[in-house]
Amino acid sequence: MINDLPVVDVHGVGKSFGAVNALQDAHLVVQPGECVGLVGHNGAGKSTLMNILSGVLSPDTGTISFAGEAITARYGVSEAKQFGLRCVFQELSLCPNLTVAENARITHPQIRGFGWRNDASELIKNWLDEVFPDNGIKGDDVVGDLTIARRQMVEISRAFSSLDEQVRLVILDEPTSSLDKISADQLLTFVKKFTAQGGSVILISHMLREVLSTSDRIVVMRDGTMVADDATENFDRDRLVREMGSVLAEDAEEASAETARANTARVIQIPAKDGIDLNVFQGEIVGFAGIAGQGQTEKLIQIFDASNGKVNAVNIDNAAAFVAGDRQAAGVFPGWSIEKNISIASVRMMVQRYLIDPLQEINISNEWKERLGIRTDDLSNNILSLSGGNQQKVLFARALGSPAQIVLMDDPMRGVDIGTKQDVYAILKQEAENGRTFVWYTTEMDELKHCDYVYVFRDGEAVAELPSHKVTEASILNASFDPATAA
Amino acid sequence: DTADKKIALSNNYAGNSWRQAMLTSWETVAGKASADGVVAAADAFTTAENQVTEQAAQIQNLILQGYDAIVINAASPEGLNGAVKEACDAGLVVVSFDGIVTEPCAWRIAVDFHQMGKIQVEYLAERLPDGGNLLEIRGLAGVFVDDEISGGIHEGVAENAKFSIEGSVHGDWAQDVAQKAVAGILPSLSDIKGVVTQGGDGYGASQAFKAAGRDMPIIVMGNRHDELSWWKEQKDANGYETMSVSIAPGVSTLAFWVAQQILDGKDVPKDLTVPFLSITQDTLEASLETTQAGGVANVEYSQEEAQGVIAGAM
Amino acid sequence: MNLTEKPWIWAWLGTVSIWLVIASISGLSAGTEVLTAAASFGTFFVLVAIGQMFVVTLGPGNVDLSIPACMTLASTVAMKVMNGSEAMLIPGFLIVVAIGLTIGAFNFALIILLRIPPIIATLSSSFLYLSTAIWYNRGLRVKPPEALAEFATGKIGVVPLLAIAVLILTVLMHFVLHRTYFGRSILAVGQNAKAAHLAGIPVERTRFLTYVMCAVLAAICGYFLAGFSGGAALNMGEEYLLMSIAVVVIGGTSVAGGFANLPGLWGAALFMFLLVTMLNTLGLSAGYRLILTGAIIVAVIAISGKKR
Amino acid sequence: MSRYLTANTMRTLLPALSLAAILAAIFYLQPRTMSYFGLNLLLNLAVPIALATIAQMFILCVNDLDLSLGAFVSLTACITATWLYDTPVLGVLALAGCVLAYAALGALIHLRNLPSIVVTLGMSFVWVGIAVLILPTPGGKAPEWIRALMTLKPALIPFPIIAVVVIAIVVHFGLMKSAAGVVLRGAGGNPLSVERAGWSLLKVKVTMYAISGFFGVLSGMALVGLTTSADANIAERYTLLSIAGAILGGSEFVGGRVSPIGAVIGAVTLLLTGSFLSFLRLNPDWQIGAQGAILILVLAMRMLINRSDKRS
Ligand SMILES: Nc1ncnc2c1ncn2[C@@H]1O[C@H](COP(=O)(O)OP(=O)(O)OP(=O)(O)O)[C@@H](O)[C@H]1O
Ligand SMILES: Nc1ncnc2c1ncn2[C@@H]1O[C@H](COP(=O)(O)OP(=O)(O)OP(=O)(O)O)[C@@H](O)[C@H]1O
Ligand SMILES: [Mg+2]
Ligand SMILES: [Mg+2]
Repeated sequence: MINDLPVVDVHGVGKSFGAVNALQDAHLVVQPGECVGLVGHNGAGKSTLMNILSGVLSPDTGTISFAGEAITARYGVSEAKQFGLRCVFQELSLCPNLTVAENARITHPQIRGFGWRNDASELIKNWLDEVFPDNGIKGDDVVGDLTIARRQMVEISRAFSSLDEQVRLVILDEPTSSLDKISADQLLTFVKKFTAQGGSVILISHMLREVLSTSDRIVVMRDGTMVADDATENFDRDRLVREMGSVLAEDAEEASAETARANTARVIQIPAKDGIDLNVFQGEIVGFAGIAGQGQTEKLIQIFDASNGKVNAVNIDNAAAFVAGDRQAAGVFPGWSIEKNISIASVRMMVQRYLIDPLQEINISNEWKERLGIRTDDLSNNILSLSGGNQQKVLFARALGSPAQIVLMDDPMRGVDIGTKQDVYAILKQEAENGRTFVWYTTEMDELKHCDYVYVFRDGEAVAELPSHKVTEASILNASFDPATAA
Repeated sequence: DTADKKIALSNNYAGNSWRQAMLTSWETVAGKASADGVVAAADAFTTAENQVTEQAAQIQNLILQGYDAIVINAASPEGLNGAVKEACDAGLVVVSFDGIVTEPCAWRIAVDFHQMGKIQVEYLAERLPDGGNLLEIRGLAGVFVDDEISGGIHEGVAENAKFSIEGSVHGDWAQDVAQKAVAGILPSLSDIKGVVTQGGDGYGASQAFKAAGRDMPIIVMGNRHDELSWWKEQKDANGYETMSVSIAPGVSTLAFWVAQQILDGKDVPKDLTVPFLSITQDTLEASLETTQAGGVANVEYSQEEAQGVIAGAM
Repeated sequence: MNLTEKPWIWAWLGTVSIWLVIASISGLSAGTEVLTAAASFGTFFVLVAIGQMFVVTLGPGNVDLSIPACMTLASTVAMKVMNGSEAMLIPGFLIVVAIGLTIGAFNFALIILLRIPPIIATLSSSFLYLSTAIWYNRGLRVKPPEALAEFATGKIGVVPLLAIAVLILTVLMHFVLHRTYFGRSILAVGQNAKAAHLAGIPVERTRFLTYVMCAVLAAICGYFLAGFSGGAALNMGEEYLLMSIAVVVIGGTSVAGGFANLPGLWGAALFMFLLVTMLNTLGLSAGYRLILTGAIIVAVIAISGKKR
Repeated sequence: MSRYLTANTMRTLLPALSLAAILAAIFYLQPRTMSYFGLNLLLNLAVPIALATIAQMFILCVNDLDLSLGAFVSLTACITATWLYDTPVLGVLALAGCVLAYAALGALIHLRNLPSIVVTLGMSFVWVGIAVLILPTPGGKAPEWIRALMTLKPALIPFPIIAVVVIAIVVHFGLMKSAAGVVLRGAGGNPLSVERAGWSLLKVKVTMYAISGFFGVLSGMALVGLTTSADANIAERYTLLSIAGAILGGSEFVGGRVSPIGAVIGAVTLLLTGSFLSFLRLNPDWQIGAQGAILILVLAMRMLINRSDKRS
């Protein structure tokens, strides 16, 4: 199909939520067969723009046209679908009570009649295999029972899947945030294949590496407007970060020589069951690595429960705080203000004569708002008014602001922009030097570089212990698949 | 001879003092009869919820358990007809009392609730020659007894033009609900001369009048101990006069003997009436003495008395 | 802050408009008397609704259906033990509290140990409590001690004593809800139990305390209600089953959990009393009265709803 | 074994096991119940309860709760016993009106974003009020054909058993197996996602409430077929019974997790616990309490099975 008209043409779109101007005069053009990378700091307005394109929100000003046809006031979700637009939202949106196949049926009304279940199952299986080979997901798995990574795979595959209709444009909003490296690479490979066949993709990601390697053109947003729009070859990491309004810090210095384990007190000790002993010393940043869903999160929760005296398999004496990565399910209190969401882990310490001291509450929230740069004009706003990345910062603030000396982090950088990440890395380093201990599960190679020690997980157990100078993609992959070759 | 016959009591509600007294009477009289070998068994069954459906299921279970007769205080006069019919078809004797059933195959020991409402007004007419405003406290909307008594009251008022019902509230046969409803409507009512009730609401009404600082009208009582003792106090203090009327919980024992007589092969008419139990200014002291503290004025029947009632109806 | 955004405002608006109707029908002085009556009876609603509100706030599915049985059992036992003697007032009260504690703990044990959904757990256990009350006193009405009756029905001017006491309790509970760690924990658990757990909140302890508090308040309500109406009756709590829930939700507390407010309880309790009173005053037949009751409740809620 | 005993299959299996246990206990206590006649008597009231439980389940499926169901069933029973008996056309219209009213309720709840609990609580007064107006005192008559249907005596298998099995299977296929059912359940699991896929949540809510109303009507009709007449409070307790039955059968309050087969089994189990107790012949003081105790026992059994499953 040769068609010179752009798939989508966004012209001068603006959108505000009360006092917040989420978008002002936004421009975006996507050509057929093109992958456009969209980057920008947390709260830049990326998700808002995508919500407008997919018909969830309607713009205040500006025009949008699809294949030359301007959209009307009645534009909504089903119109967007008809046009061939699909969207993978930043916050997962599958029905957890349904099976994978049934979720596929939700987006494909044509699948019905006798034997629809097989059709749906086959369809989604085919696309899962197409996008994520060897995913191990079955059509009759109930989505709620899947790990967050697998849920994300299902949702992405579902967005690309088609029966007879044409999928013209797929919007991926932070698609890799919960995926491990292997699955993320599978997805990026597929995106290239998809665009080569004439489809278009808008890829939103804070993993600049992914955007640089996959997209044909990159658009940078800052504070609700486009500040750069150029072919990918004209960008590098430095320029992207600069355009987003941050400065790229020096990469974590290559840890050179072998360093001995810290000679501070041991704060966490988990005797081995099948794998190896797991030790954490005070002031360390210890990483948990491995393929997603190998029990890293469960181990963190186990440590957390042990710190509250609930579990005995773990030796830990200090209180611990938790930074959840699955912010919808395990992090955010949706009815509360940002302030209360931050202070909840520390209010116990603010009780004076039975009552919580509101001043202390405000102070701690303000302090961490500043330190982490949470983008809001008023801490008493509801937490859901924040962009995804800013919500995640709130969860950081909650843990770092608490008096706990051990902080457990469950892939906590999901959706956090690069500028903030650097700030957080710096804060972690600083806090660690002051004696705080961090245990950090992450799916990102770059983040493991900041760890003093890394444990690689397989089947719910740590199977390899790597000091920081031995942490490489290869060594971690090795350990993930064959413990004998590691350690 | 009924020594090998088993009788069951199917009761739909146990949540007030009247029903408790009824069960106690059953236990005393029927329990003794079964201990004496007059009947083989006389078991009482109560449903947890005051529901037609639950009682219907209960009756069906009693059929399965091989009882020869079921004595019923029914949750609804019509709603149990299906189950009662099944019992009759299975060869059981069914005797209903207080809450009677209309299924023709069953015996009915009825109280003339209509009359019970009417005599209240008639009593007031004697006491208040000039008539005046009345307050009516009703029971639970949609229930047959409530409708019957209220019908009687209204008929009485229609016949005595000097009375008018100024206000009418539903007390759901619960002391606290009645008290609340009365307290709510009182301020908007002008002078109230008499309060007609359905049983057990009198004390609550008196408290509501007291709390509102109003003149105490003639409140018709319902034979509860607290009502009687309050009446006695008032009588001693200021000569307060009223009457009290209700059905005696011991009517369950009459039903028991009727069932026993039927099983014994006696000829018993399908419809029996029991008089309600009324207490007057003169019998107050005597009644108060025989009424258990916190209970209800009661009459229990012996086999001979029951035979007398039956003979009287022939 | 915009007043129309307060969740409790609608119950109060409803209360005021209904009162205006009553006052316009029966006159101002009758209107005042009705308010006094509303305060006396609303007090009991509020007392149980406070407990129910905290339970409901714990999140979907949390509700205490054993309130009526708890009221009945506690007051039955207390009245019989006190047997009208004023010397026994305090022991009687302590017994009531002890029964509340036991019932709350038992309810929670069913919920947590046997993993029974609260709605069924409390429904089932309520049968046990009612049976115990029947077994203990067979429904006989024992008179309360004179002093208790006097306190429960007492007034300062036109304001019932008990209403003042419960008003003070309401203010205290307001602080408990918004300013104490316990209150904060309830709200957190109600919004997202998993997140609350990971924020270090003792989730189960919070739920335990909440159910116990609810039962204790119900028991205390039974104690004063028996004093107010001249003794404990087996059916004295029946009305409080739906009423406690109605007052909580009409008062603007979210049934989805995590949001609660206390001013709404008073608004809703007065509203429910005045509504019935207004319809009684209008002299409508039972059928129309019931229909209007329902229609007005739905209307108040529908107005307070937010358009999607 | 664990391959087949997933959390999902356990959810359906557990209620069945509780039912089997209580049925075995009843058979043991009163062997007479094992006959055709016995089963018929034991179970015929299960039909209206099962229908009401299904009605409640549809509401639970969209994360709502219906506190007016008992009153609604009472109302439909009153209409059945009066208008449907006297003037069938008017009766049918009125019953259809009831279903429409439920659908409208669904729309109101969705459009104004209202908590279903309060709305239905209010509506329960309305239903009873209308019922009292239609039938001020208990009475009315069951239409012949309903009576005939409910007292049907098919060969071999008692009618109530056939009826509840049919109800369970029909709803199971309609809601759990059909393509349309997926959308309805999905709206309970994640309404946003269903909306983003282009479905109208309003339509879903209206559909679910209408279906619920339809089953409520069926429940009222079946009830009158058994009791032969109606009163305004006849099914008051169906509200709590239906919730308890649905939950007992494995449905949950939020998340669109429901089970029609479980709901029917739960309803039957609740009915049988009552029967079980009358066969025990307890002291009247404790008969009420025993109902609670047995409910707790049945649920506790569920938990024990659950736990042993987790261990293995
Ligand atoms: N429903 C809402 N109410 C109020 N403000 C909102 C709402 N949704 C978004 N915003 C605001 O709009 C701005 C843009 O948010 P958006 O979610 O589009 O950012 P984003 O670029 O996707 O960020 P991230 O990378 O963190 O996902 C933010 O300041 C956010 O706080
Ligand atoms: N491993 C877990 N991950 C996430 N959430 C959990 C986990 N375990 C429990 N929860 C959530 O927390 C709730 C209670 O957890 P738990 O039994 O640990 O109580 P707790 O918060 O430690 O309270 P207490 O100290 O009073 O016993 C559960 O209902 C569940 O929602
Ligand atoms: Mg975003
Ligand atoms: Mg990742």
